[in-house]
Amino acid sequence: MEKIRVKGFGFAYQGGSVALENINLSVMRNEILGIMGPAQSGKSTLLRCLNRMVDALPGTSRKGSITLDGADIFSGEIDPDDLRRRVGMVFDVPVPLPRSIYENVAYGPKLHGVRGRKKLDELVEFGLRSAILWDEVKDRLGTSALRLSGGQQQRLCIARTLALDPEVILLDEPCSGLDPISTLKIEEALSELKSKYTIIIVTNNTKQAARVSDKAAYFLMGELVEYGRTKQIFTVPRDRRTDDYISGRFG
Amino acid sequence: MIRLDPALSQKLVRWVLVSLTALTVSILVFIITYVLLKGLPVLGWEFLSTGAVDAGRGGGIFPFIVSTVFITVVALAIATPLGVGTAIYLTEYTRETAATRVVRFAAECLAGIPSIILGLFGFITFVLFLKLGWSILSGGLTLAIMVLPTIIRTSEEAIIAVPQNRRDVSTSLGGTRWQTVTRVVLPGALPGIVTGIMLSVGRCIGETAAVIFTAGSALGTPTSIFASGRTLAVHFYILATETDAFGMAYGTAAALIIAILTINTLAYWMMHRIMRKYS
Amino acid sequence: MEKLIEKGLLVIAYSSIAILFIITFFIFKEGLPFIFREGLGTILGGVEWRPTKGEFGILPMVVGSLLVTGGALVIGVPLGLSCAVFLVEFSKPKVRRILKPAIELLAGIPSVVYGFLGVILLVPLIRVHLGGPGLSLLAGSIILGIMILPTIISISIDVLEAVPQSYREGSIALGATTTQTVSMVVLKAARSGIVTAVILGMGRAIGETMAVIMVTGNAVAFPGSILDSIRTLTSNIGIELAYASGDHQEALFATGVVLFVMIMVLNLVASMTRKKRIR
Amino acid sequence: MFRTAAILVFAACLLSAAACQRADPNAAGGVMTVAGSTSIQPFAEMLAEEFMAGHPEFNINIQGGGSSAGIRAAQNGAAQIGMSSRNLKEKEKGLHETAIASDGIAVIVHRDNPLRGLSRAEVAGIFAGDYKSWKEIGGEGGTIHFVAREEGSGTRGAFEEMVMGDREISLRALVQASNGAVREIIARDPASIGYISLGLVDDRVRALAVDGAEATRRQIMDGQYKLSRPFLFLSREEPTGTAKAFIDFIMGPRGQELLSSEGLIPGGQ
Repeated sequence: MEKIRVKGFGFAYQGGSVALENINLSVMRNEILGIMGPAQSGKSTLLRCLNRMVDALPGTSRKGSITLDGADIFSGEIDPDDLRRRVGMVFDVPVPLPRSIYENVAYGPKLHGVRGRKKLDELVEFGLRSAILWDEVKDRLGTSALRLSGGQQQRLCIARTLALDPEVILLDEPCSGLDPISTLKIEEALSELKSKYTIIIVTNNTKQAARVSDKAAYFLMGELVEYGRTKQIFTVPRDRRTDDYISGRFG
Repeated sequence: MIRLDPALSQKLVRWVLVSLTALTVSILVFIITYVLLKGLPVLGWEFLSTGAVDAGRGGGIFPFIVSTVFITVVALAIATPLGVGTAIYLTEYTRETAATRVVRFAAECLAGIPSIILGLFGFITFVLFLKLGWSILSGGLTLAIMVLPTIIRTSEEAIIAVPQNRRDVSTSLGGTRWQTVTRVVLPGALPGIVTGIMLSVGRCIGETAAVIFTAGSALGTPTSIFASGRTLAVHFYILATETDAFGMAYGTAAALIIAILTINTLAYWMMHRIMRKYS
Repeated sequence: MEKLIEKGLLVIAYSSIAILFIITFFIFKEGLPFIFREGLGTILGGVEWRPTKGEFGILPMVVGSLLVTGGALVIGVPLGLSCAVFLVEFSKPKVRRILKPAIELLAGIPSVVYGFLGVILLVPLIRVHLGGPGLSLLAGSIILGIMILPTIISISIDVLEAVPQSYREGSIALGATTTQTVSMVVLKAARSGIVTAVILGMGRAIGETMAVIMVTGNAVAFPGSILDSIRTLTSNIGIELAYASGDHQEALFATGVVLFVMIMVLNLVASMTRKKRIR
Repeated sequence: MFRTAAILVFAACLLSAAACQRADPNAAGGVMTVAGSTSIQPFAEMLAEEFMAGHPEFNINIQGGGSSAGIRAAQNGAAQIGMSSRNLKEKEKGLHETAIASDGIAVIVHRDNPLRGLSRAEVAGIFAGDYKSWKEIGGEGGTIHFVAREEGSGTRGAFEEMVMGDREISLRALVQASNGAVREIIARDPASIGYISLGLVDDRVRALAVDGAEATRRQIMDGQYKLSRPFLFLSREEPTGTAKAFIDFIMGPRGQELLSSEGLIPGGQ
């Protein structure tokens, strides 16, 4: 079943610099889409369009449409704050808020009016367990999140997103600053999460895309060069530029 | 013209700079130590806790401490929400446009207006036009205008220093702009904002020209914000110019200086800590 | 709700413009009709100030303000700049780390305290050793010169620190001494910033009231020497506002208008030099 | 445009709301304001201090502002009692007046100045700037530093009326904004001369004899020393309540004794 459909989508920043041009792709429910591409290829821009984080920027323009469960996310009937609850996001560098571990995970639910210690406790535990962090931190939920290691912080960020029980999770190069073991733990978490959520992960690590994603897309300079099943892209890419990139000849 | 040997001129310049610096620093150190040495012996519990006798030539400064605290509280109760609100609007709710530049320029101009002009304004507007009379309220309103630019500027700097990605996190979790401001931005900016407020407290305590024409110089302890009150600085000015009660004057000056230096030192200490945290 | 908050913040932000506007409005409303009635020429060009007898010349006060501010700069700028140059270019960083905040703290000492020490210590010194009444242009210049030191030093230090280290290294690599580097490279690069520091110091000096009232003697005449008494625009308001009524009060507001315009021009220049520097 | 207007209206509302909440000073138990002449102010403060010590149920608030402001405050009711240290002009008449005391104006010099007296014309000459040096009027020392009160002050007004006549005080005069400030300058500068309330003269300055009459209360009461003026308490109507109690106290034996001990001439005489 189709969760997200991007149709003829284009996006330009202030001053008319085009970041995305005529993008067409769709993501099924419980599927992981891996988006690859070099810096400035527009992959992060697409991610930030999917939950309307670009709203805050001045002077942007866009074409085409993005639908979530068939509803245009840019139309008036969708409230951006509600959209962001449904479409969670994890950033490239872990950004724990300067609060306790507990408060970090409970932050989202509290924003949306969840009250009551018991309910919050449940959500925090659920988030941390889903992000495979619970066992490491369950005895020190009250300590500052800033004391966690980089990998733990990133999983905390995932837990924070999950505590809102979103439908889609966007991850923007979530492992870019992490060591291999932490990366592995996050990938492990992702494959478990797939059963419940739709996931889009931006990565410039082609191997990671190959490992975790069901579908893959390759972006270059705002253009969607190739899009298809991960297996197909990594074995028989149709475009030579994709081939160059995944075989490391890019540049 | 004689050409000096570079090594010699280096020595000469260094010597001149050292002596000028020494002069500058010793002038400033002298001012504080002189006032404290003369004033501290007067500054006892008795002096702090009793009212003035014989128009200030005897007794203590208790009513003036009360007036000073009242006026400062009124000033900041008005200036803090206005100043922090303005800073939030300028940093979080708009982008740099002609309108925000006008607001900033207005704040800058406001900062440059001499306090006597503010006194003149407060006198004609609050005391006469609004018929508030010489009162704690008139004085507090005038001082609020005086410290508003300081609070706007320090709050703006503190808010800007909060890392952008924290705002992104809050937004990405579905937080509205106001939720993001209250739960992420303001807690992060709080030490900076408090620093600005403390510096403003220092200015309120030390101000004379803006207060003397708006709050008056009544000797008693003010009982409401509509009563006139004499602040420490005004009391000191009157003692210093109109009497020979130098002991009382030095005592009052010492109280003023100790209060202001303590508050400002705390403010700078906090600012230093914030700067270290972010750099 | 969110919209409401945004509107509220907008109102708050624009109220700071409104305050500036209201201040300007009230001061001009009281002062301008009088200026039109008497003629700008007779006020600005007149040398007789007898407001209870219908003579409203403020030229001596304009001159007094300019002279005492000039005097303050003559004393404050060399001292302050030397101090800043020494601390940034010649001293150990540790010395600077202690002295800079200490000097900035002194900006918080109330102006009445400076004025009092001027009256008690400086004025008798001038009277006994140099002659005249002691209450003089010289006393005013010295006290104001000291008062603007913290402003000038602190901004100059910031400006000098902002000069890229590579400039200094480049100069020293060519065999220049520290002195030559400072005078030919660093000060040149920091020039517009130092101008800003001086203008801000000037703003503080021209706007100061209480300390000036205490030490300058307040005679409304052109001084024949630096030992003669002067009156500034600010003192004129400060001394006479309490008693003035009718035309006299309006004349004081006219004085305020003149002072206000002078300060605004100064602000404009300061903000222009600052912008130029950023560019 | 609309936006600016809305903001101004908002600001105005805030301010007027604040104004409306102002306590009514005429209400029972409220604060009574006495405002006006700064020459009378220190004495009024002292009297109020003493009065309230005996009657803690009253609350009196003394303000300066000058004689003219005091007269206006009494006329428009901004103060229950206005204080004036000069006689009312024709167009100011119509207020209820109580002369609580009269005050001499003393021409003072430094304690060490050997000069003992001057004629009124000489004093006028000094303040008009005719004499440069003390020697020119039979004194000792160099340049004369003469200190006047500022324009608008009651003391200056009285001095101009009684001493200067139609001459003008020179613009070269040093100017101070209170009698106390003038005294402090004279007390420190041996070459200076000024004029203040007789009541504020202390042993650091010397009051000169004018036209041969010593500046003492005796001489004023006898009509020999001519430089004197009344201290008036003014009210719109016959004083009642707190105002009446305060004035009664001042005019009673204790009040008059206090004024007398401060160097003033009691109002009853």
